[in-house]
Amino acid sequence: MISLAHFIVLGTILFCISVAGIFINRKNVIVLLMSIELMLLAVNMNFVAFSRYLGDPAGQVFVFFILTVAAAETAIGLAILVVLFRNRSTINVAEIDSMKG
Amino acid sequence: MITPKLILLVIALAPLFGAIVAGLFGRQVGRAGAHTVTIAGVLVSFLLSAYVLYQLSTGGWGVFNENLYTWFEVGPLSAHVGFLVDRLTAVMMVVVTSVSLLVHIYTIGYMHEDPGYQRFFSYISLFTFSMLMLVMSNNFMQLFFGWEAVGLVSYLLIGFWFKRPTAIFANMKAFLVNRVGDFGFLLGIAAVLYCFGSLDYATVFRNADATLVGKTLTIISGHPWEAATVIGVLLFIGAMGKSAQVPLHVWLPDSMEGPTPISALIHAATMVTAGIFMVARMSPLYELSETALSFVMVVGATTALFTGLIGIVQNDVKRVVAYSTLSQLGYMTVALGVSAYSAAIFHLMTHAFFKALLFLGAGSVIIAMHHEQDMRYMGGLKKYMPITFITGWIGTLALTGFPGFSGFFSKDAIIEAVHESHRWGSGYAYFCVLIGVFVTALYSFRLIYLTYHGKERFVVEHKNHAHGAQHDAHHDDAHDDHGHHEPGHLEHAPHESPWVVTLPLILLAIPSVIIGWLTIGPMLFGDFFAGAIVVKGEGGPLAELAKHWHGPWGMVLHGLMAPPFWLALAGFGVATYVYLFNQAIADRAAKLFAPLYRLLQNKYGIDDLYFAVFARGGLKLGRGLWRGGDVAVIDDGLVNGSAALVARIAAGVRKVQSGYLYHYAFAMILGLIVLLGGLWLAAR
Amino acid sequence: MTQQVLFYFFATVLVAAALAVITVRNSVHAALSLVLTFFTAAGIWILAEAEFLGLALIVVYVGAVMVLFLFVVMMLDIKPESMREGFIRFLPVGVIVALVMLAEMLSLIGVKALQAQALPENPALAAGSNTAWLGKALYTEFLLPFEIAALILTVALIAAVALTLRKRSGVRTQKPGEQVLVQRNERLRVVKMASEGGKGESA
Amino acid sequence: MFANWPLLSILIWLPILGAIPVLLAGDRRPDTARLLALVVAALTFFISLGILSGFDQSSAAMQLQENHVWIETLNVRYHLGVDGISVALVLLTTFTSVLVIILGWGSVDEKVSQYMAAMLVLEGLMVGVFCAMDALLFYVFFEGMLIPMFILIGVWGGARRVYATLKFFIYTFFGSIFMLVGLIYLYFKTGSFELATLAQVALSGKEQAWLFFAFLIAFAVKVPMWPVHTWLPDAHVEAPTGGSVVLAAIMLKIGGYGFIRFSLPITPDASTEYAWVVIAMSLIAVVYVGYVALVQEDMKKLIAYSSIAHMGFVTLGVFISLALARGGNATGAAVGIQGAMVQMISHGFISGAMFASVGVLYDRMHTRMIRDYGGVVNTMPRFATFFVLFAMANCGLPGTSGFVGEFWVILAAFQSNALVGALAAFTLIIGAAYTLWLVKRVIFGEVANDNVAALTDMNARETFVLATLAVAVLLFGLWPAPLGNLMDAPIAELVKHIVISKGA
Repeated sequence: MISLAHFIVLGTILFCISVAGIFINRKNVIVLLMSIELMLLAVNMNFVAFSRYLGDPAGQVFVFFILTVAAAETAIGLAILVVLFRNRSTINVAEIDSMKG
Repeated sequence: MITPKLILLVIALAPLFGAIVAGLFGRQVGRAGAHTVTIAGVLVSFLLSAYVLYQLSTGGWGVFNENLYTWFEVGPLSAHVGFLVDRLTAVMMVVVTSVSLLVHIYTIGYMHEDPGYQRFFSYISLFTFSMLMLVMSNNFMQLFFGWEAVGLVSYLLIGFWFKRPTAIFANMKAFLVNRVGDFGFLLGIAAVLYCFGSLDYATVFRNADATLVGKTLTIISGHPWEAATVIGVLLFIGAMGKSAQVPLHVWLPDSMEGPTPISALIHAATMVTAGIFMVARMSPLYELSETALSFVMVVGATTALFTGLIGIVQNDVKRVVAYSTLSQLGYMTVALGVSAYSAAIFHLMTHAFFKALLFLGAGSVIIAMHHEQDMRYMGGLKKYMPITFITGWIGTLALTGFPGFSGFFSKDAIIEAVHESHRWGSGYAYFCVLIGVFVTALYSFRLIYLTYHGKERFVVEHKNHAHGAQHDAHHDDAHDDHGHHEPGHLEHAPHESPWVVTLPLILLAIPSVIIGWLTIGPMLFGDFFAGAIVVKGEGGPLAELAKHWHGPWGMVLHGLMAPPFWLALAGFGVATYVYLFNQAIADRAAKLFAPLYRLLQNKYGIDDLYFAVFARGGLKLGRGLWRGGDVAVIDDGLVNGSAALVARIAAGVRKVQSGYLYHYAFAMILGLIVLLGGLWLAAR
Repeated sequence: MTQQVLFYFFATVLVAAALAVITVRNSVHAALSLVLTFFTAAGIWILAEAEFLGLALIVVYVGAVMVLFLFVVMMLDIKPESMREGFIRFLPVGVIVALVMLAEMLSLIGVKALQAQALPENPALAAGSNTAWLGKALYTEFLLPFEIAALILTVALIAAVALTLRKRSGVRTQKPGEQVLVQRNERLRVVKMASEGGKGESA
Repeated sequence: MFANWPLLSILIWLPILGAIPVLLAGDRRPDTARLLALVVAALTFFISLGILSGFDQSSAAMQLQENHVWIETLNVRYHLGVDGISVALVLLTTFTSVLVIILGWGSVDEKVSQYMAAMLVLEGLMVGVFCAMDALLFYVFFEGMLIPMFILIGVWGGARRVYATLKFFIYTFFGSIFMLVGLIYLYFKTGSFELATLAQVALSGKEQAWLFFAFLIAFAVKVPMWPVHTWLPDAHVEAPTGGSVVLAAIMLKIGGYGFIRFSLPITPDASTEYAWVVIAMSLIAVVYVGYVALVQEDMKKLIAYSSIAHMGFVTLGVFISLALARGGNATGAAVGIQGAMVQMISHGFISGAMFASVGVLYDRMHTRMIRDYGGVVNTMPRFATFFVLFAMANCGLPGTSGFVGEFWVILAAFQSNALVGALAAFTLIIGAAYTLWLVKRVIFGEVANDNVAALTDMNARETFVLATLAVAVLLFGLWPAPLGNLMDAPIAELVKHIVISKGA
């Protein structure tokens, strides 16, 4: 019988994987964005679990909103990426440091 | 109607009025107007002072002590401007106004072509006003006002020929040294206020014994000093500054840079005696402290002897007289030291006349020699200037204390008094005072012989071309720089000064002789100063002298046998032999005692010491404090330093913004971990 | 019992796919493994009786976002090898950080504490299906956030377009605005000509 | 008929509003700007004389009070009032401002209207500072005053004016922040900014100590006291003549006024306990700064340092009286504060006059270096007489107002501690030293160079300014009683107040 713990553990694992993801590939912005998507997924997982176990729709509604925000965020992220690529012809993070203080 | 208050007001304000008119409206009033208005003012003041002295000495008036207006009031404590006139003040007023009147008349001759004529007259009558305010004041505040006012005027007068660098250096030096004295004087006044809570003479003197006996003041915490001594010493420091006693005497010789009339008026007769008058006036306080009085005596004795010695080696006629003034002031201070206050005042009075006479005589010689002041280029003037010569002799005889002359009575009384006194240090004082007589005789007669007797050490060139023009041109700027023609060469033979110069000499010569006879009785041994001067114990040394006092004649006869007369005679003998008959001895002696001669030549090195230590030392300290303290520590260290610090910190922090995305991501995660760690710790 | 088996199956696939996302060399493969991750996540959500969200996830996320990803990845010819250089150097650090976080979170949640809790009866059934239950909540309590979410989406849309729009030179595009403003005399010129009377040259 | 008019507000806002028409006159019509400014300043001075005549000198209470609500929520009131001390300082402000504007006619020739407007606004704000009875209102005026001064030094200044004016502004601003914190703390404790309530509120020893040091820093910078004084020489050297005169004559007094209005009444116990700190700093100011003044090459810097030394006397007088008051010697305390107050007023005249005289020389020779001068007396005799008079007043010669303040402070200082008195009296020597040396090098001696020879004596305008200041210096030197009586009542009241301990 699946208990709340299952979901939460799964959520945490996903979260840690996405953190590792951000850590590991330093240079590839796209994977970075994907890791962020993964992180959001982990968060949603928790939300769904709690909403299911507390019987409160708020959790699921919130997931709904997270999805919209995530979608918007990815759109903007990729748009930036495209513009960046168009100007710098590279998306290797190491070469993009013009924002240096 | 004429009330004493009105008379005293006129006495004080007449010279002031003259000064203002001559000073501010000099051009409008013109030269003649300037000197008439000032001389009129001083004349009125002199006549009224004489009247006041007459009234006071014949008992017509009581002691006058009244406040004119409140100067400043803080709760119960209030400072007024007011007059206290008793016999002591009256004597001083007469001395001041008479000498000032004669100097005014004398100046007409001395300064007649000087461009600053009106300015000079306004200064000397302003000086007379300040001196009168000082003498007539009835509280410490006004005394200090007069004290500094005379300092200011002496500053203005010494630096009268402001084009001469030596003059403006001398006047600054005079003012600063006076200020050092005033520093002590002000602290003395503060001590008086601390002990008595009031600045008026009346209240202070009335309960002097009650308050001061046994009272102590702690200047430096831990060792309390006797209040009376503290007040006495502090006030005397002021007197040392003003009356040029040893440590603070350096300014008087330099003040000879000023025109001769002021040397006579200020640096011989009046200002320098202010210190003596002040100590005499404070006799009720001084009598309560043995240490203060012995301090006064020792300082006076040292001044009397050692400045006299310097006088012997001086070649400038005015400097010789200046050092003689220093020495005579030493005598007066010694008299004060042995509580013979009336003897000091008496000597002050007689000295005022014959020293003014000597100075004006020297001035007349300087005019004749076209501002040549060096005695080595004079000699044999007695046939050119008979009046100046005779009055010069009278003055010198009075100065050296030749029996019968006024100097003899006053100086002898002091020497006797010192002999009688058995205060600590009176032995040393007696020694100095005695040797001083010999030294005085030596340099006085040296002065007379070098100027008037012997062969003429100057040559008169009769210029053949247009005599008149050259003469006038020569005269105009003669006063400013007197060295422009070679020393010892004169355009025309020296001639006797006009009556305006010689009349004062004669008028001064008369009191130099007779004043002694007339006033020694009442002043020293009578109760002339009863009200003003208080002497503790059995009336001090003068009371002893009074025991075997039988008239001036008795004193003259007694004087003939006393050691001072013999010493004076010895001095006279040496001077006559050396400077009249055998000039070479003087040079050989100078070479023989070369180190002593050089020591005296540069005045024991005190001037240079002061200059090096205080002047240059002060500048170095100032520069050190300014460069080190202000600029380095405060400005660059703290102010600009903190600005630079902020800039450095900013540069450091800037590196965090590296521009790499993963650095920021890493920072976020690090923050997350820290947060979780914190929660984890909190949860446990 | 089957639910448990199903859950564990889905969980393992999910974790594997997630790991693949971050480790695989080629960005396209990473994107595809992310698609797989979302699919399995949707499965789990449906298992947790949140069917609407699961399906929404597939429709919205996988459908739109992942397609966008793939579109962008393929459009930008990213040189894979330069993307990997930092991989080895930072692997250990990344793993350690992940594990530390995992340990912290798990200990925070206190896994054992929640173990025993049984599955409470699902309230969604009372309101009919999960979607109905969700819809009621959405349109009553959370109406304002809902509108705001809509607003955010439009803003994101406009922003994305504005960012990437560029005027390519040489492209003759139709400008309706200007077309409307054209005046008659700009396009039409009446020319006065004599009527045909000549000697019949025009044939 | 003036009884119910808000005289104090008029006195504050007339110059400030009067500055607007002056500004409107614009740079094309400098003469109208100058004339208008003079009219406004003269009017303000006339009104302040009216206030003096109607002022009841016997009572220590605040007169001509105006009390309106200003910020409702914070309970801040627009509360004005004057007692003896404030009237004296207000009069000094209005008097000096008239002279400064007249002086400004000659020395300022570009952007004249803005100069005059800034001067008038400065005057209004300074009068505001002296009349404010509400702590926050005082603070607003205290800070507001910096702005016109910042502009004055910044625009019409010398070569390094930007550095000087920034330093001046930040220095004072840094100091006043601490005061603001103190005031806010007091607001929380009492719920109001009224000076009267702040003076009555009971404060523990530790609170008072903190508050005392907060006020000390703010006012020490303003006075300026020894460690925080380095802004003054720079500000003076770079300021235009008028700005320099106002800075020296009035702005330094606000520090001293602040001590008397804030530190003493609000934190009497802490002030007494830490009085030795201020006394030490003042004595250092007298001796240390005196020596530093001795070696200055720039005339204005020398006079700036000398005014630091003279202001050292003010703080010495105020804090010596604390020890005396607590020691039961009320007269001594009153003498101390009275001396400090008179010293402030007289220093206003003297240093104002000294800076004006240097300004006269600067207008002709455009240099402030002493070595460029020498023998000025030969070409400018009238100026030389005034300069020597003011120099004498600067070294505290009796008969001039410079002596009165120093005399009473030294006497009071001696009563509490003889050594302090001695150190304070040291100024007699060092003060005379640097002043006379300046006079010797600049005024006396041969004509140094040809541009000194080309100097022309003062014109009517400059003579008028220096003559009025000379009369003021001599009048208060020979007869300071009216000034003393004016401030007698409030000082006695203050002495009674500081004796009672406030420690809760």
